Amino acid sequence: MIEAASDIAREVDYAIIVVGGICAVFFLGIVAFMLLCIFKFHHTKTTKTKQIHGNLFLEITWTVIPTILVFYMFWVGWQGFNKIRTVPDDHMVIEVVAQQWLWNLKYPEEDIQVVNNFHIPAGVPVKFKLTSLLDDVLHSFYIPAFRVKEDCVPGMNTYIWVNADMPKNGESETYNMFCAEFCGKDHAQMIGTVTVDSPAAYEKWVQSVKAEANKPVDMKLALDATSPEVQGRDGETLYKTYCVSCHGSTGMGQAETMVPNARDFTNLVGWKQGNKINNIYETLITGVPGTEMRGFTSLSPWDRFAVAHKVASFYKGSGRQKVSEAEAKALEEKYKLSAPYEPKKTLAIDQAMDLLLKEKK
Amino acid sequence: MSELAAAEHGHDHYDPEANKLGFWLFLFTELLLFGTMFIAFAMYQDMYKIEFIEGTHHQNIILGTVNTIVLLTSSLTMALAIQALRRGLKTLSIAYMAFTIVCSAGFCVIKFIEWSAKYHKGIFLLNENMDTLPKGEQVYYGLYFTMTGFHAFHVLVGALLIIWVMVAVAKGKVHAKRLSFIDNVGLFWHLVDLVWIFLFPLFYLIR
Amino acid sequence: MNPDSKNFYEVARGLTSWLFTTDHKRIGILYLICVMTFFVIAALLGITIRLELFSSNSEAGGSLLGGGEIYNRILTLHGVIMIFLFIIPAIPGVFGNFFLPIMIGAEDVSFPRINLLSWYCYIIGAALALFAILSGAIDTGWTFYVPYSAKTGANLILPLSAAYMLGWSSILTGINFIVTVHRLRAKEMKMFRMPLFVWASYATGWIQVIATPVVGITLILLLLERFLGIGIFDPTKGGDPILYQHMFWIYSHPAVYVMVLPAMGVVSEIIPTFSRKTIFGYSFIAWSTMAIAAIGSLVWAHHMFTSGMADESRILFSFLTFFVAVPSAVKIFNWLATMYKGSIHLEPPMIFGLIFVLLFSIGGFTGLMNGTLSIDIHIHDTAFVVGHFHYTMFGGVGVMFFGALLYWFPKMFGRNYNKKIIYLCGFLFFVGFNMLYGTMKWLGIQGMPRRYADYVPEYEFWNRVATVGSWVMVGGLFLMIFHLLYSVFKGSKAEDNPWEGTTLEWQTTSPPPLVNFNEPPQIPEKPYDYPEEVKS
Amino acid sequence: MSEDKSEHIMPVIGYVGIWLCLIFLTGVTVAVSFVDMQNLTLFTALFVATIKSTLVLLYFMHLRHDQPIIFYMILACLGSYAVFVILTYSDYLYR
Repeated sequence: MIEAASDIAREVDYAIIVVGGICAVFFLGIVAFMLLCIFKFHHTKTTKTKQIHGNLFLEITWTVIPTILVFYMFWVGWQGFNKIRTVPDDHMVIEVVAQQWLWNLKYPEEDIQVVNNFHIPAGVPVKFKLTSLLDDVLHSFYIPAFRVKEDCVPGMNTYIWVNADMPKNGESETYNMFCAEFCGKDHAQMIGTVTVDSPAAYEKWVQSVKAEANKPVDMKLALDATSPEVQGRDGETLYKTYCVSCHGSTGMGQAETMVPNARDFTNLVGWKQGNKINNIYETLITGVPGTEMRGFTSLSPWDRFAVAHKVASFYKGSGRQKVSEAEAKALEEKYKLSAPYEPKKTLAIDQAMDLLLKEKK
Repeated sequence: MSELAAAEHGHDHYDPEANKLGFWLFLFTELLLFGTMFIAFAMYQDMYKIEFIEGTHHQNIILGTVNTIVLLTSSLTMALAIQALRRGLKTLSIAYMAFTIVCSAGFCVIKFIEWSAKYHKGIFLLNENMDTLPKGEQVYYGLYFTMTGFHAFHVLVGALLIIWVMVAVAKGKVHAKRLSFIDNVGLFWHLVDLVWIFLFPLFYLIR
Repeated sequence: MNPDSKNFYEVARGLTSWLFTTDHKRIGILYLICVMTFFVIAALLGITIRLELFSSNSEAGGSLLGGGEIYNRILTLHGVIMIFLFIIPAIPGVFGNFFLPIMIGAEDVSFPRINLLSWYCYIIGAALALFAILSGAIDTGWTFYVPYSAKTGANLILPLSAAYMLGWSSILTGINFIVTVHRLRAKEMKMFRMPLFVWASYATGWIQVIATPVVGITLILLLLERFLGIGIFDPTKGGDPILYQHMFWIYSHPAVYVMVLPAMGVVSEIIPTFSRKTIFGYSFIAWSTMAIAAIGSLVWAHHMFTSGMADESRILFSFLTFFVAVPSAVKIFNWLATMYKGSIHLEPPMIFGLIFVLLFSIGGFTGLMNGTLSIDIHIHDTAFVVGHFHYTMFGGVGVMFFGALLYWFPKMFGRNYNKKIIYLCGFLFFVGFNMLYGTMKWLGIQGMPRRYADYVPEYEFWNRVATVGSWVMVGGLFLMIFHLLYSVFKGSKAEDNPWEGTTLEWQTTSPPPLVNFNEPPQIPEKPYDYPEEVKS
Repeated sequence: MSEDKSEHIMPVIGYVGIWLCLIFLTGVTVAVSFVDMQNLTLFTALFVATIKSTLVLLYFMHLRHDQPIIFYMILACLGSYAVFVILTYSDYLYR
């Protein structure tokens, strides 16, 4: 059995052992009786038969006993289920918005957003509020180590919760997280990791994510693909997380990945929202209305620039126009890129969803 | 039994009870086909009570009522056509059926008027105007067009079947001793009526 | 036996005599040819899936199909073909058609021409499905869940209309069976003298009639959603994706009983025959058949325990689900009791009957684990469910399809097969099957999600075991299919009653004449009437 | 097999009577719909529709004079349908 990393996981394992145990006993009984009959009453041993048409007492017995046992199994499952569905009051919340094919995780209390790989503190009940983008498809949030799973349904809110054990090494421990509901081409790649941290390690992680996400942007450096600030962000990996499933590893889009209408980055013709770095930057926020291209709001500004440069790098010619001063200024002002960090109010999950959709329209 | 010369069609003997039983089983599938759509209607009605009432207010209740009466009348004449044939009155039976077909045509015309009125108001499938309506109302109209569309399709099929029976009666293939065909078409027509009996209040009267 | 009586193959020859036949036996044979063909196709697709999963993509050359796109299409085709073109029509279409009328002493079904029509519906559905394969196939999984199925770029109209036509084929067969049982029983054949296979087919007929239209209209609504945007399943317009799941499973859960009940019926024939002993608790088995049909229609939402459905509803459906286990358990106990104090002949059909009892019990027991709410939250949508499903559907229905074929083979074709080869095939099948699907269950408990084209490296070892198992299993099956095909033409001539069966089909010649019986059959007081002293 | 029983033939006046009942009930249900009854609206509409459909089933579709088996079959069919509705509703009621 895989590692059980919470009380609920152990509860589920217990149920598996109880139900599986009862079943195993019955199954062995069936096999034993069958073998007994085969050997004892084989036609080479006996040609005398006893024509028994039935026995009411036996019939009732073996109707009633299984009935009682399945009631018991139901009860075991129900008890476990109640624990799985009852969230303790003093929980923290993580909002999960699934989309093809990645997980956006938002920590309203900490005011941070991450994608796919996330951390939770040990010993604190964490409630995951789940949904998919309104015009996306079904996904299912599944962490085997905690034995919990629930579908992310567009237009609906569902939840699960976990209370993770303290990591064995006292610091942090990482488990797999999967999408369990079939969601299309990269269903099998829609996986992430959950890292259970000790409180200190968790605090450290939150601070590092915050620092990353809120680093003020210097437009000059951001627009220069060769600047160390852009180079330092791993554009290659970010591209793999966000873009590769539709646009392909060579940026050829439709030609490479069978996703209809996916943009080919290797030529400059026909970009609906412009092909300059600032245009790409904005498209990464807003998506392209009427297409499968979505906005990726959980990217930090610097990371977004790194992705934009990576996308631009697929075109090898020299036809791409430079971003003018005025355009750079406009972008900076529109998204307040150079402003220092201020904690912002967080949106409720359904508001955020509606906003995301509105942005798309 | 051992007469082999009787080729395969030799098995085919007339068994009205079997025909009736078989046709009823077929009607069950029709009932459940509409029934499933009624399940969808019921669940969405529960989710979007206000929007559904709003949708109802846009229906033309007079046309709906007239249509109900037309369909009920056609049901009556169909039943009378069968009763007439059972008594051996062939011409009367055909006349009743002709009237039934007129009624079904009337029903379709009225339905068409209703749909085109909606179409001109911009309430129709694939119409961009639909996207501006509240969520529940879009579902209401989606269900309205689907369910009444399916029902109208059944009316058309029923009318064609009645024409077929009329021809068979005229040719003498269906007569007082061999009623299965007309009986079953009658059952089908009443089923179409039955479905409308529920469609009408759900789409027009829950205000 | 009347020497100049021709069997039903000989009364007419030529392609048209088959394509326009209304003889239930010939229609049964037509079905047999079709379902076998599609079984082989779908089994090959299944092998392809296993090959892709032989190694994790993180290794060099790990991906055979180049990622999810093609894998998903193959996975969907495997499901659609196996479900709609093989398992659902297999036993009712082939053996129900062939033997139901004979077993109740009738000349044919009530509506022979509609019976032929049902085969044509099947053929049209099959043609549409094949056409869908050629036009690129769909990638939604056989459940066609919205909103993905309403959004995917693949061409959905062909497979959906295929499923719709196959639904009609199934309904027409069901109607025919119900009416035939009610109207065409021979005079002394009372309801409670009918062989249990007839009972099973009757119950199946009811599920087909009541449940199939639900999925029919659901698929039509899905098509309308795609092409006319009616919004019933579209969340952006206020639709509810979970309603689709309800409507889909209202049919598709009872559909597993459409598949499994006839298989249970066949086991109820085979076990008494090869134990030379009357069935234990005839009426309990008959009633449990009807009970499964009835209760089986109430439990569909156990496919949706993690779908976001209301918690109360999950508890209710879990509770109801456990009740299906009881009549199934009653059947298994009755079969075992039938073997007790018999005189058991381990002929190939009996071996397959026992394999059924073993594999189906495992399937049923793991079904209990799926039904247990807390466990299901963990194992839902994992390889465990795939394993469970294949234990019941393949280990149950598939095995019994072949069991029925072995049992009635001499009657249908008038030929014998080589028993030793079949024993070997049975052994290979059993070993490979458990290696494949038993391993899948283990993987599921470890948390490997289903429908994954790739997996994290932890799961590699057991996936390899499963893939090797698939080779062993399919090797055994294909050997059997080829041998049976060979035996149809080259096997030695069969006797009229090689197994000393007591049901009516064994009273006629092998193969039967066109009108099924040359002399009126003797209807026994009890369907499985054996003397206390039997031949060795 | 074909035992053609001499079936009951209902007189024309009977059919017309049923038809009048149906028209009357249609009038009633339309009239009632203008009265504001809150939650009862749906219930009355369905109640009247049920009466109407029962009349159609029993008389136009001859259930009253047919073999009882068809009647039981319809009950089985409607029963399973009712179960489908109730169990599906159990989800929507609590969600």
